[in-house]
Amino acid sequence: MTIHVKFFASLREKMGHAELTLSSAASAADVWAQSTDSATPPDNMLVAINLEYAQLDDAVHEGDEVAFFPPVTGG
Amino acid sequence: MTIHVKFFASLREKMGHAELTLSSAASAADVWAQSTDSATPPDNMLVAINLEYAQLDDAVHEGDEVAFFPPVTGG
Amino acid sequence: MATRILDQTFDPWHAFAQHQQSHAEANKFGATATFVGTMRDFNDEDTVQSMLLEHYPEMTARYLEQLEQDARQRWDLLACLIIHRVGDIHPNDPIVAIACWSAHRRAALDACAWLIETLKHQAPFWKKEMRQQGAYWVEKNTEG
Amino acid sequence: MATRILDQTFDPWHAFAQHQQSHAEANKFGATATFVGTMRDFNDEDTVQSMLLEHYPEMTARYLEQLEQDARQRWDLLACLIIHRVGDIHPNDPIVAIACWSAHRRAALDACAWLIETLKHQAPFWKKEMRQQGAYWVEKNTEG
Repeated sequence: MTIHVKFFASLREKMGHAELTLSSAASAADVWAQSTDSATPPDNMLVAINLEYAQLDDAVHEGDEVAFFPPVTGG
Repeated sequence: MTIHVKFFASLREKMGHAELTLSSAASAADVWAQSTDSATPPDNMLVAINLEYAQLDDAVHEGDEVAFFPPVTGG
Repeated sequence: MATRILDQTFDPWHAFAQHQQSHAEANKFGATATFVGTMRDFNDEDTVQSMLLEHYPEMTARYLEQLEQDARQRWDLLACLIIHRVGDIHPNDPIVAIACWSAHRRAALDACAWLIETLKHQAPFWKKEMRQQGAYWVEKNTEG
Repeated sequence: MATRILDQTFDPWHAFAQHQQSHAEANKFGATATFVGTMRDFNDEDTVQSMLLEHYPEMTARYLEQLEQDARQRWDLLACLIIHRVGDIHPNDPIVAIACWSAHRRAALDACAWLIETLKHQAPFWKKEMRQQGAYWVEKNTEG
């Protein structure tokens, strides 16, 4: 099983890298915990699974792309 | 005393002229009556005195310009 | 005041670009909202070949200025442009063009929507449509 | 779909004019509403020298298309254009440009206002401002 993990903007800078790969994970929360050594996620953090907004407790599956990022500020 | 009277759009066409001058009038209604041989004013007719929207029973004075026109449809 | 009544066709996008360059304080405006009303070739399911736009020159000019003033009083605008055609108009010709520049989006968007709505209901312009079935004075505003 | 993500500066007025010529059914559209968001040289009373706009390429592209689809479902639009910058942006550069073409004014105005509001709250873009006091990630949307 491979899970692709991405970080954007201030979270990317804080993590020190934009991407990593996990070999197994049950939920987005689990992905976060494994990727950050169980850091507390920022209050306003957003999560996307396969390019759609998702919740931390949503399940992840083989091949999924899970992204973490701060509130969006385009426009 | 001179009152300048103007008609616009369909009212101008119905009257057959765009302007006329009256030598005396008490109100916009009076201006209308004198200008049209006391025709009944159209329900939706608008009145302006000196370039400002007005009511038929508003008074008119020496030198005033009184205009009658249908609902506006710009834009 | 940036209000214009034109008897010749014009390019609204060019007018907006030009006005922005010369009037909107550079680096201060963050939002621009515009509206352009264009002549269509049909109305009430009848074909319209052309249109004659009549106005009351002194009152119309004064009214457009009043509209701009009112908008500037209600919203914090950095610049504002109102252009309206009169005379012979053909399908695809712009009839009215409005642009509002402001620091933040709400002011520009709200002022622009208010201006076109108020202009339609108050500014002395009258449309005579040359339809297939004959000339026809429009006497009612569409509700949007 | 008429959505574009650009890493170079662009002229929104030129883009609107061009898109109108090639996409809005001539003689059918009576109303065009546009919004342009432009970079200002100040924010929170600090001077901003430039800005870096980051995005999530696949998700952002998909989101802009989704926004256009949603707008077309809610309103009767004849054409729609959404352009958003990414990368290095300088004061006075346009950041976002939205245009909606419709037969009647309400649809174009409402869709345009809805698109910029929804884009700001949902599309994955992030602004990093290079301020006098250092680089600063914007993490809150202005309320208009």
